Amino acid sequence: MVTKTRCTLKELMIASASNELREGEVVFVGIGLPNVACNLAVRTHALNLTMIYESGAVGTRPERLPISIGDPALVTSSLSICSMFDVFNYYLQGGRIDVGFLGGAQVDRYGNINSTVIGDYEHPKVRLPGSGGACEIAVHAKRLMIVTPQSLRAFPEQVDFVTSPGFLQGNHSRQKLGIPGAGPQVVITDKGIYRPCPETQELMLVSIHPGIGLDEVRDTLGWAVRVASDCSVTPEPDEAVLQVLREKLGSF
Amino acid sequence: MVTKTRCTLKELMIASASNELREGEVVFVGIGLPNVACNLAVRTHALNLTMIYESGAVGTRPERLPISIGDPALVTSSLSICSMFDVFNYYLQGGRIDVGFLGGAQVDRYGNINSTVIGDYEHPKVRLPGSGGACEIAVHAKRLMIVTPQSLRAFPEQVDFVTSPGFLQGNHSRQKLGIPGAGPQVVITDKGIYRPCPETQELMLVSIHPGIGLDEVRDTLGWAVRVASDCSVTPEPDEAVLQVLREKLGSF
Amino acid sequence: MKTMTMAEAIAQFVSNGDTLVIEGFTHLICFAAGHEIIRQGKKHLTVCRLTPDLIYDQMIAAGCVDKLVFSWAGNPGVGPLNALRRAVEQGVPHPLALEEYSHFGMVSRFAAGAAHLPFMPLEDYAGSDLPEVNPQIRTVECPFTGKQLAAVPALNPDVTIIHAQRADKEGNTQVWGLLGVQKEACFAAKKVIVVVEELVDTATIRKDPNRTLIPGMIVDAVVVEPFGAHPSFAQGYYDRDNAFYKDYAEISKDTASMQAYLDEWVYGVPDRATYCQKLGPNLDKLLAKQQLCEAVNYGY
Amino acid sequence: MKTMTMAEAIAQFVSNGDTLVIEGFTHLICFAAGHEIIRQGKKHLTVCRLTPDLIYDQMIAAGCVDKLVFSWAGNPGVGPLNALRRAVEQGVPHPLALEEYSHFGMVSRFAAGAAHLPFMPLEDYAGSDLPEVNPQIRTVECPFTGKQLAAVPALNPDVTIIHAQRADKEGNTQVWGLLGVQKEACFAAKKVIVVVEELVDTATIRKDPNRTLIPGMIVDAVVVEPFGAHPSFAQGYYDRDNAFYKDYAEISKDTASMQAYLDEWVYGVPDRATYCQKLGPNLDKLLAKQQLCEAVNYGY
Repeated sequence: MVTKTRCTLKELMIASASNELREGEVVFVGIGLPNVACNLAVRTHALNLTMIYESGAVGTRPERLPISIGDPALVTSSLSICSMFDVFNYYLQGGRIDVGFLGGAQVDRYGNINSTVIGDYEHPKVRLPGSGGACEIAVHAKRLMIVTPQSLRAFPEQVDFVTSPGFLQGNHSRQKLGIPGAGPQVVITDKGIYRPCPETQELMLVSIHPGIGLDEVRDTLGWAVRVASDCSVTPEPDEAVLQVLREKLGSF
Repeated sequence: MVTKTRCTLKELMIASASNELREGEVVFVGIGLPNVACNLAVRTHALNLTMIYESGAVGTRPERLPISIGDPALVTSSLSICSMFDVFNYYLQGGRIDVGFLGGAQVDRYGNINSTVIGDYEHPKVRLPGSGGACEIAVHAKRLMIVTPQSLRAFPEQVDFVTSPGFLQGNHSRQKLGIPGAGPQVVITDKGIYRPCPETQELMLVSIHPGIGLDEVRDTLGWAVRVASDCSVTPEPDEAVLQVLREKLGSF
Repeated sequence: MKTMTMAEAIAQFVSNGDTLVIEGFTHLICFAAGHEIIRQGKKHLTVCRLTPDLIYDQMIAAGCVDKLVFSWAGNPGVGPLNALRRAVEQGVPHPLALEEYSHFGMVSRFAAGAAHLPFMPLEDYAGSDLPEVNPQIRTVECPFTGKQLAAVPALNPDVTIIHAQRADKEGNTQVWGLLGVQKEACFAAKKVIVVVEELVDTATIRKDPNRTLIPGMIVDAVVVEPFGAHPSFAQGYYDRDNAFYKDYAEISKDTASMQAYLDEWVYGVPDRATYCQKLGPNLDKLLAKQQLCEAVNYGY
Repeated sequence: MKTMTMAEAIAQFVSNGDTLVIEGFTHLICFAAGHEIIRQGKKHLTVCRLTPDLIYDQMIAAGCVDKLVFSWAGNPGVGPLNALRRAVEQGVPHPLALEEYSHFGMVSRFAAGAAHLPFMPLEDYAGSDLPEVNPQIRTVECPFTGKQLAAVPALNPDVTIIHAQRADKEGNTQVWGLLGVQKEACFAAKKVIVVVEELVDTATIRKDPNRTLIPGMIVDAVVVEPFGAHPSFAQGYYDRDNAFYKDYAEISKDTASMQAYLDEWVYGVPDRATYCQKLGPNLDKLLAKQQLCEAVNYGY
């Protein structure tokens, strides 16, 4: 099954992530694809999205796509610049963030994220950058979005190390621990889109990208994924959205 | 014994308090006579005194004597304005304050201060303003100075309520509680000057103001005060100091 | 757009029985909001503030307040708050419950509230009698050193009202000069009303984002009320009316004189604009001289 | 007067075995200080920072560092820190101990250190494996609600070094743009070195006291070092050298290429001024455009 699409899979990931953001929400923006998705959303359907970067830029409208999380272009267009003490204490822990946005080297069946090590912690096969703000974003954001390319290595049944809690072992184990945020509500990969099952919190395939076959989805996931009964094909972005993405934010 | 003095007792209190401040120190300035004493010190012998007001003015050099602890004249000449969160956490609790400066409705034999109630707490004879920053200044300033007019009512053997800890019951009881600051090192009244006995921490008369008799001191103190063997007469301020006080800071 | 009149903001966001904060440490105390609360006859409020001063005293005299949470209650440099004393000592106009901390304790309570922590540790109160009369001052053991520290509970008001120099219509609020504990008091609150001297374009805010103390995203109402802090002051706008603070000892000396003041200056005026007209030239004398800071470069 | 050269400041205030912090979150990272530490051959340092980046990577490659305390170690948007990985995975040039938190944990550690509290509570780490590999992440029970919270210990470095836009000769330091965790890292430290783009009169500082992030009273040395943050940036002075960050993947790819870089750009220059001359026109391209904020009135 190969379908001719108007956009690349990366563009589809970005546009799908952007679509998840609702007008007026407060989003904690991570670098990479989340950064692009948020900057697309404020230029298309969510003009009043409040973007917060962990560097302390609040309500920013950068004229260029920020290259790093602490780009000077974030500053000159912000409504407020605050210290990182304030970002983590008053915005994030304070319960002011609607949406957190993370990637990660590994994401598992229950949406737990690993950005610390591949292999054993003391003798890692690969030493990754570590949590940064990911652990607390996963704990506190009212809902969490995960955007990351899919592969067997990146989507094991269980992550080697839980840097940032998803639904832990599922079956409301996250909720039982009293973690404030609702956890990952959507996982967007280059194959499809996943959402947690309301009962077990296991990630279920709810949308498959045009041109991707179910075998390809299954071959790049470390567990036997459930497919939602209403699983559909991911809609491609409108021409207008694509145009904004390509002209204002770059090639992906 | 009546001696003709060049200055009023209030001026003598102010000048004596000013003398206790050393060049280069960091002083947490309270309103009232401490405010005048600090503003005199920076205009005479302690040009590099860092004055901090609990309102957040750091290193200020007000051109007029501040009328309140949050006078706008404090702002326009400050090296830094910080939040009260910073004042209490990073400056005071952070151990950055050399000298704290307090008054109080009652001061007792061991330098404990009451600014909360006269009489019983639940059914007070007089309801006073309360601690403000006094309790934590008494806890954290490396050394504490107390400046307050002396009377039997104001200097009981034991305060009705300990708002701000001095030496508690003496005999190193303060030190045993692990309170960081060294406690009141000097008490300046309109009768004389007191310092704690190194063994018992009871306040001892170390200096008596010109024109004040020992009977007057004893009649206005709630306990039988010890007089230091080297108790002297408080020196009057130099003419130059008096001139600065009167011309720049007002009549007292 | 969150702009509205003071009457609308108080009617919409302040309810009988609320826990209310009007913060401001000497600087930027919103008397205009307190007067409107009195005019609207709000009742059974728990009012919290480090330094309840003249405006809380008036609210107590007017019968709005059931409980006061504070750390220093007085008319700074002048004397006691007379209505507060009448309420505490004689139960006039009705009894007033007190819950008291020190400044550091109150700051820590707001900081805990802002950070959504249930408590904040602090090194304080050792040897003081305050914990004996306030069971909300407790201790906590450090899990690293075993050291006993004081602990105070979070304070999360229903409404916080602050006064500021300027904001845009979404409530992005800039303040300079003394900052007090306003940021923490706003982040701790369920609802925030910002009262400003001037409404400015969002572009002005974005030109100097380091001056923004309160982000619009936590603000519910913006009230434009010039001289809304009088007799308190607004750096760059007007000085403190120190004469009024002194006169207040006489104004508040008994219930009759207090009532006369409220009748003339609060109930007798419909809003702050009328209050200002009534003050007339007395207000002009307080106007700030110009003392501009230098601009800094935000370019890259 | 606390002004001195970078060589003097590092020689006087940084000792072998120290716990050292060079803070800066993307903005205002003091590469000049890190290079001087390498030149002076400091050893056995414990270096702490939220985001150890290229300068800590170079210090690790040069053998200055025994232990790293951090929350995110990488070359942002580019890839891993290669010298760090060689040290951790292969023990080259020697083994490196790691102690890791999340950003919030590190921020809280600095805040506790600044406030002279032994610990700070935070709501974090529930469900995460981080506490299992770091015994310094513990729990504390709220004395009001019984709730279990995470707790991290205070971090009090021997020395903190920050870069800033400007200071006076006593170290009163003003910063605008991104502020990171510099204030807390400075107040937490026993000694503070401030490195600035420009030395200004104290009168300039007093004109806008709300911009002062670090008061001179906690500063031990002021080093005037234009472009001292390159390839990081200084808002209002120069942009980030993003090309260098990308090139660094290649520069640091093996010990030989890394050594060649250090030989040429660190050991091969006596100071930052020579480094800047050597960069020449590449530096000019980064110069900031002018985008001034508006002045505000501080008068009364």
